[in-house]
Amino acid sequence: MNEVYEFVIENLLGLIILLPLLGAIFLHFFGRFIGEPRSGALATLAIAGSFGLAIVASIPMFAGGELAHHPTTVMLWDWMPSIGAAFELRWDPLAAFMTLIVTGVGMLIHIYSVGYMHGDERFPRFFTYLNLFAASMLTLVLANNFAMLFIGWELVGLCSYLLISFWYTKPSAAAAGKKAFVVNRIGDLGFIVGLMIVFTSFGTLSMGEVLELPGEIITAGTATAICLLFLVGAAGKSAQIPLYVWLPDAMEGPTPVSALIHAATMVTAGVYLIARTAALFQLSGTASVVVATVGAATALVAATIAIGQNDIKKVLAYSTVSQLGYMFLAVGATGYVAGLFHLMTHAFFKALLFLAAGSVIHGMHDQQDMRKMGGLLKKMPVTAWTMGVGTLAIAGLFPLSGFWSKDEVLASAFASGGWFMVLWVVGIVTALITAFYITRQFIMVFLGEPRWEEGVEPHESPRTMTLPLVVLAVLAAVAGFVNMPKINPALEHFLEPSLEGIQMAHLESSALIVLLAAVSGSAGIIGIGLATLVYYRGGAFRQWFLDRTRRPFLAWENAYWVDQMFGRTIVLPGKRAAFLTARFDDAVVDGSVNGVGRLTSRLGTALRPLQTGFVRTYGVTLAAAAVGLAIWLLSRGAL
Amino acid sequence: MFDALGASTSWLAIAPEIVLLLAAVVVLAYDIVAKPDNHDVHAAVAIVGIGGAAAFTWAQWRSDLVGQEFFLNMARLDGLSIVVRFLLVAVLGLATVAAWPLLRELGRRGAEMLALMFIATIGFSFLASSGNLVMMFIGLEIGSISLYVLAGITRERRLADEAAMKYFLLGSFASAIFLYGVALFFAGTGSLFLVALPSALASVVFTKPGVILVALGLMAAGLLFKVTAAPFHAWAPDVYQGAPAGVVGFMAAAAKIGGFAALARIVWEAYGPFLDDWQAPLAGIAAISIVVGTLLAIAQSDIRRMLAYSGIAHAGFILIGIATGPASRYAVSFYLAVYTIQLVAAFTVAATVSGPGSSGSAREEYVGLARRAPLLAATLGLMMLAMSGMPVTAGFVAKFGVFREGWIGGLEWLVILALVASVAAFFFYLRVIVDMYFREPVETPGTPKAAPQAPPSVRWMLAIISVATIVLGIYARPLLDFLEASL
Amino acid sequence: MGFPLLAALIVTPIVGAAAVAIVPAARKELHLPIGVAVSLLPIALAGLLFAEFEPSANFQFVEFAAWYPEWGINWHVGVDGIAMPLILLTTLLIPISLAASVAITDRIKLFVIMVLMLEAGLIGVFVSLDLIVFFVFFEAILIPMYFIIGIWGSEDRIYAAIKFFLYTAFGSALMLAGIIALGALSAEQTGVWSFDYLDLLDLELTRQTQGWLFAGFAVAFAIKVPIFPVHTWLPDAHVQAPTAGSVILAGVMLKLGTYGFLRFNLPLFPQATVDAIPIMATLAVIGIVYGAVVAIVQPDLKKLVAYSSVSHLGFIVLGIFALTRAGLEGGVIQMINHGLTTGALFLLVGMIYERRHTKAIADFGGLAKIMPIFAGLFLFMAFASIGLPGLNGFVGEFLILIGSYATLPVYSIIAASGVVLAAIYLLWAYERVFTGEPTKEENKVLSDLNLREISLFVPLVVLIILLGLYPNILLDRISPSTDAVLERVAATSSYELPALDLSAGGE
Amino acid sequence: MPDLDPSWYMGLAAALFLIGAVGMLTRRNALIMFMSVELMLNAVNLTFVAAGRAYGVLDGQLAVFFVLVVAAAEVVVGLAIIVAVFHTRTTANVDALSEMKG
Amino acid sequence: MEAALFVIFGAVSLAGAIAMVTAKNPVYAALGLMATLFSLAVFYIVNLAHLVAAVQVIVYAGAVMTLFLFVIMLIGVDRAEDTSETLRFQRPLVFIVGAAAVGLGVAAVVADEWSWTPLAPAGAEAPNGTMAAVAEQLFSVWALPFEAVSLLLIVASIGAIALAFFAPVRRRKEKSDA
Repeated sequence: MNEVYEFVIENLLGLIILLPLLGAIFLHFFGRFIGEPRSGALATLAIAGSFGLAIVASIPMFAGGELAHHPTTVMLWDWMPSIGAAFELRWDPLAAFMTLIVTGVGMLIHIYSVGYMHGDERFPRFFTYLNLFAASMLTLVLANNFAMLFIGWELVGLCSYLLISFWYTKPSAAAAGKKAFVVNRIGDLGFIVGLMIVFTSFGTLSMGEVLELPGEIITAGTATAICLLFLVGAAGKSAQIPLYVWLPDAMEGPTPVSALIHAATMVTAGVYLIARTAALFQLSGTASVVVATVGAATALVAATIAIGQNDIKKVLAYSTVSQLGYMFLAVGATGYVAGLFHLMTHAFFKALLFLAAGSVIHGMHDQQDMRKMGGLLKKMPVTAWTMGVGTLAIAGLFPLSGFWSKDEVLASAFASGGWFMVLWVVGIVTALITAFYITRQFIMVFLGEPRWEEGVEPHESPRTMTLPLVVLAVLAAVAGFVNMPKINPALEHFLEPSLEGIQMAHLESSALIVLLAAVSGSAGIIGIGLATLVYYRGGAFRQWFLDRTRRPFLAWENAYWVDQMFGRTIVLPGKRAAFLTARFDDAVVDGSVNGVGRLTSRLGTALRPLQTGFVRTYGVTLAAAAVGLAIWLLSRGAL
Repeated sequence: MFDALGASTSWLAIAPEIVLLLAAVVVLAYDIVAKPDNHDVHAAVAIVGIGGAAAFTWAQWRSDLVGQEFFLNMARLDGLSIVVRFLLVAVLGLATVAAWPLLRELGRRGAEMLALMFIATIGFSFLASSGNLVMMFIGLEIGSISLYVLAGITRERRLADEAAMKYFLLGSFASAIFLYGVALFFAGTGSLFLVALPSALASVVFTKPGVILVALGLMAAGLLFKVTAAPFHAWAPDVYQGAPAGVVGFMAAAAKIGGFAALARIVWEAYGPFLDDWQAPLAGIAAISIVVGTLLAIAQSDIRRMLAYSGIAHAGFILIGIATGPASRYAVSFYLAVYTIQLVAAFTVAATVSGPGSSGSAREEYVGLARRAPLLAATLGLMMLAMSGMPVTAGFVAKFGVFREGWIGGLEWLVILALVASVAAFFFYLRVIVDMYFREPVETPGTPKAAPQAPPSVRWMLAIISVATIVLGIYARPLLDFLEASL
Repeated sequence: MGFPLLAALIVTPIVGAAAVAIVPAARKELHLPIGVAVSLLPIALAGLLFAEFEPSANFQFVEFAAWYPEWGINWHVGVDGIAMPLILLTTLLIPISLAASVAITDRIKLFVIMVLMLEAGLIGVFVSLDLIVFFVFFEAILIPMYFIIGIWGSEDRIYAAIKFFLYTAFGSALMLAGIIALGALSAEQTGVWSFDYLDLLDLELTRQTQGWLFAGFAVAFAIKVPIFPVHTWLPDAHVQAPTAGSVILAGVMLKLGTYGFLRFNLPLFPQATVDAIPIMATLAVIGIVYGAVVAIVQPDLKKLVAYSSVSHLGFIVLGIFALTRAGLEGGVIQMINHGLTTGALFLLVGMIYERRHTKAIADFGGLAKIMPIFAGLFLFMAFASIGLPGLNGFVGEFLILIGSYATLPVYSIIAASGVVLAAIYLLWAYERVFTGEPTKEENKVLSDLNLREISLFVPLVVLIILLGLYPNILLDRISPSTDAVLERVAATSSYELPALDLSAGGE
Repeated sequence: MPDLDPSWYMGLAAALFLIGAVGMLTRRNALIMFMSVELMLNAVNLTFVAAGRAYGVLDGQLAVFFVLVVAAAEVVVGLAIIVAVFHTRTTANVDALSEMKG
Repeated sequence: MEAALFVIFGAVSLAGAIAMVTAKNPVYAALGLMATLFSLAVFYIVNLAHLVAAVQVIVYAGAVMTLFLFVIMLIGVDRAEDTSETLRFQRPLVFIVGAAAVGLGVAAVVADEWSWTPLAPAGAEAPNGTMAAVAEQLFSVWALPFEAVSLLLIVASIGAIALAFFAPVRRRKEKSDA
């Protein structure tokens, strides 16, 4: 049996990427001809194939044998030999872990999209992009070379761009897509500079070589520089402060896109990158602190903003930003397993929440404003119940998946001590807020009196959409059990080979573990309760609460005016500077060139009067020249 | 009557001149006696005369007399004289073709024009090939006086008269200055032969060569006037503009050939030992010519004036070679050959577009010429590119040659100046192409511009010059070989 | 000496031009097809060149014939890994730009002849191993381009044509002075004049002499590239030129500058090159950022692409003067990449201009709905230009950035910001032109690309992806030559190779 | 032997040449300008003769002989041009001949 | 003796020259020139150039000056004219150039660059320019120039005919000629 696995790993690994890629290529050229349901089915089939292959290839990883402990690398072909860039794949538990999430969640979202995108005139094109995205994301996680990883890194950005502005006739969608790409590029700038240093220090971009024993090659300072630059890249992709601004706007895209790209997979690439390069981050305590701090800050800020949002998807978007902050907090606090664990559970419950929200939007005829919803529980029971599971999971209610992973994140922060204790407090507060805003959302959507606009007839979504909801709900509920501290640290064991030699934050005391779990768990319960009091119960407390929080609410509703601030301090001056530069180019740079030309021409014109037309003037010049010549000669020869 | 000269007599040494003279006289006599209505006989005589002159020049080149002096050094049969004679005869031949429409327009006066062209050629040939300063002066005057008359041959035109008068007054003034230089040379050396100076240097130690150098200055001034070097140039734009279009190309070309050949002979041969003294002044004049010619050409709106100023700049380019010394004789003669023939072609186009007897060729006449007369436009465009020194035309090889010599000769600054000026020169050369190709004529209603018609002979001539310009640009070997074998 | 392949490459287009010239002017419909057909022959020859090319630093397909031997000028041509890809690019872009010129009806015959002459000249530049031969081609190509811009350009074509010509001619004048000086130095040191590249490599030049000569050559090439601040002819020429002119100009002619640096400045004046690094790198980086910033606010699509060229060419210059293996390789391959993508972008702008007779961004909007194929191609090319990994643009940029960090860390970091700016100006332009609902009535009736137009892009798209994923097909052939240049610079100047390249060079 | 140093004649000739040149440049009557040129040629002739005597050669006199012929020919053509100009403009004032300039 | 002649006729020639340059009436100018020409003939004789002196009187002072006077009468400029300068800067410029020329001569003399006598062959016999002596030279050494100047006469006659003899030809094209 092992031979089969080996064969798959060594020969068919590329196929995992290739299948969706071929799907994308085929659909790009022929999607129009095979029509709506079939193109969706084909795309789903392609990613299902990848999923299947990934499962087969993962079996030895679960088994934890020789194959798991020695990452298999597959050299496909040389790319840029002089900088050690090549197409090489790497299969180890971490890669398997990511691949499974990407293909698994991706497959579910493909299925969901068949229903969601029903009737869209560019239905096949949508699946082209989805498949392309899957291929790109798989390239990212399977790469054993930073250059190849960067291909995936950028291509997922491209797909994000294409999918956000899928409905390009909407100017806001087009603008959002561009914004996402540009902000991501700013992050990539950091990543590229990081890679420059990596190559200059290591002489290669191959991960295997770089991550082998980096401590022997580079100093801590260099490591800090590389890690901080990687952080910039990761912050761009994973929407961390200050580069998170693109993610809320990205909600302009179709909801499955938000679920797949902007919740479950792409945005976690930053976390993956940091986990993957843990060997480097380990060399730099500073970088880890910065990562964790950025993560914690992002978590808190985004969570508060989420409270103030009325758009069903914006809430989830800020929630995603916030949860990604958690993951950063975890990996910053060297809780890599915790971070990845949360990455997984978040993929499940956030995808679930997004898809459910999509289902709501679908049923409400593209209504996204929660103030115009309410009382949908009856009309869309499956959606409501599944979303309920997601809500409780993200709120961290025991024993749903969110509880376990969030607890681990906080535990690793706590375990790191020092400054991380502060971050731990922030994390707890954020947990409370998270529970609050997500409960608020559930109540506004499903409970209370219907506030629908006229003519809206909410209805439950079709089977293709609800099926993934159910599956994800189950996963969101039970995924936490794969990594219960002390009891069943399966994930930790699974990932262990990939994180060999990495010092990780760890709590030894069982009592402490339980205590911390209780603290974080109760924070979630308090948040839920508070939200229920305010939004479900209503009455005097609601009024009291809302009066007290009016001003912060304004700030939250407007996302602390960060977009406006960026607009005023960067975009607008930037534009103005560009205009000025263009004018400078025209007036000064070009002007001086034209000036030289004009001057020459003017000089010619200025000399014309010397040619007076009078023969006697000519005679004088002739005589003067002759005398001058004679004087010159005489002076050279004699005087 | 040449008995007294003994072995120094060689009819071959002056055979081309004799043939040309005979042709001129025959044309005149026939015209007076037969009073013909057409010019067929003129053409036949011209062909025979030019062909004979060319044939005799060739015979000179092939003969074993090369390098010798005849008529007691009054006529020399060295490489320079043969090359110049070839060039003059070629220019005369091409210019005669070009001048034929003018000749028809002039009617009976055409015979005089033809004879004057022939005699002018003889004069410049003497100027270039004599070892005696008085003989050179005579040659200079034969050529110049013929040109004065040619400038005013369309004497009913005010501008032609103006041109002739200006040319004449300034020309004789310059001749007088040249002659005074000759006199001072005589006063300084006691001889009128060029070789006197080097031989005097060999026998007597010149401690105070002042008078000799002043003589050089005055003689050079007279010749620089002929070749339109600034600041001796002032006559050229007015004369080129005013003189009849059909013959102005010849006037410009012949004077430049003769003038440069004589200048080269004087400074290299007689004043060779004084190179340190005259190099800087000549280089200075070259620089002034290049700058003045280029700048003023930019400001012109008349093509012929533009060509005049560009000719001033070209004189500067050639002077780079002259100033370098005799080593640059191939480069200089190549440049001279290429440039003067281009000049003839360019003026031929001007004569066709503006009319053979016209004075002035405004740029506006050339707008959209590429549509009306593609061949003329292509020829003029090519000549502009060649004059600008564009590679793949003979102009580039020519320029490269003198620049190279200048660089070797230590005139790096001058070469760089010339290179920069050639860039500025692109501006006015290219403007002609702009007019002909890029701009569309503003049609005044009712009077569409007629397409200028050139007779087949002229078209062939232009085609041959164009092809030669490109062929020499790609492979100048034959001409260079000829020059190297001759000089 | 076997079949003179390089001479054949140069002569074929000229013969083709003659063939077109023979066709009577009245048969207007024949000229362009014949021109396209003729221009396919050089592709075949270039294919042969590619197939027979051996990946080594030596010059291959060398032809030598006496021309003006006593002046040291000879017909000496040959290609190495630097020139070969550029020849391929040239032969590829010419038929494409010809085939894209169906809109030209006025004097089409002259047009075809000019384009074919241009092709001959461009190939000539890349194969010349004699400096005078090089100069002849370098200068001669100005003429056809001058005509192409001047006759078939848009409103301000005359201004643009003259500016283009004078600007470039100014540079080449100084270069000619440098060339003559080199010949004279050769005469001084060896006793014979020689303009032969290989001979001149053996000259012993003092640091000061190198400096002067470097400056002379550099001005010529800098204008051609163009490097800030001598770039302003480029937007004018591009905007005014007809599509074919823009494509060839951006696709090939700009590369003459960077090619010149690589071929002449570095090997001939190594010490001066090293001394000039701060200046050149500074100008390159300024060009990268400045070109991109100015591109952002251009109201005209063509001008935008033109300024993007300034930015992209800055990368190439930076890569060259980084003096590392990756930098030089990246520079060369980026020349090809830029030729493909920017050429394609100009083609696209030309196609929309033919339909709508405007290039102003403000005149468009929502075109993606009306012309989806066009929009898709534009986006593809835009991303190739932005440097999306997987497409060709990335390979060059990445090599350059990574390669230049070792020697020019600060410069390369600033240059990297060009990556962001490129995304801004191209995607913003895309947003304004293609997204949203089409509002203008004139735009609603536009037709999408037809099969002929699409087919022009097929080779470009294929190459863009191929070079993006498997650049080795060229890099294998480029790197021996660039390594040789690098080693020469290191061996003959005070420059010390970064440790990285020392070890890598030994592979 | 003459008892006067030839340089006296030279000096006189130079003066005459200069006067001729000044006349050329200051008078605007074409005829007088023309006479000035003749004066200049004659000054040259005097130089030739004086220098020839100083060296004891006849060449100077021969040169004068030729210059005389040249001057005569020049006079004929020059006067013809003056007449032709007078024909179209009825003036011998050369300052009137300034239509072409620049 | 010679010095006296030089002073007298030198003064005459200068006076004639200056008269020519300054005379308001062209006829007086011609007469002034004639005086100079005669004075020069005297110098020629003093310098042993007998034949030249004769030719000077016959050809120059006689034929050429007659021609001048004829044209003066022909075109009717035989009256006083305005000699004030109309061109700006012309006279100052002429003065400067003239001064420079004088300066050149003075400088040459002062620097002892104006002396050629040391170069004369020792004991050179002063040549006597009789007709025979000149003729011998003319038809031997100077034979070719002698033939060549005949061309000048042809040119002169053609020129005179071309410019002043024929009736104007009818213009084919009325081009902008004014």
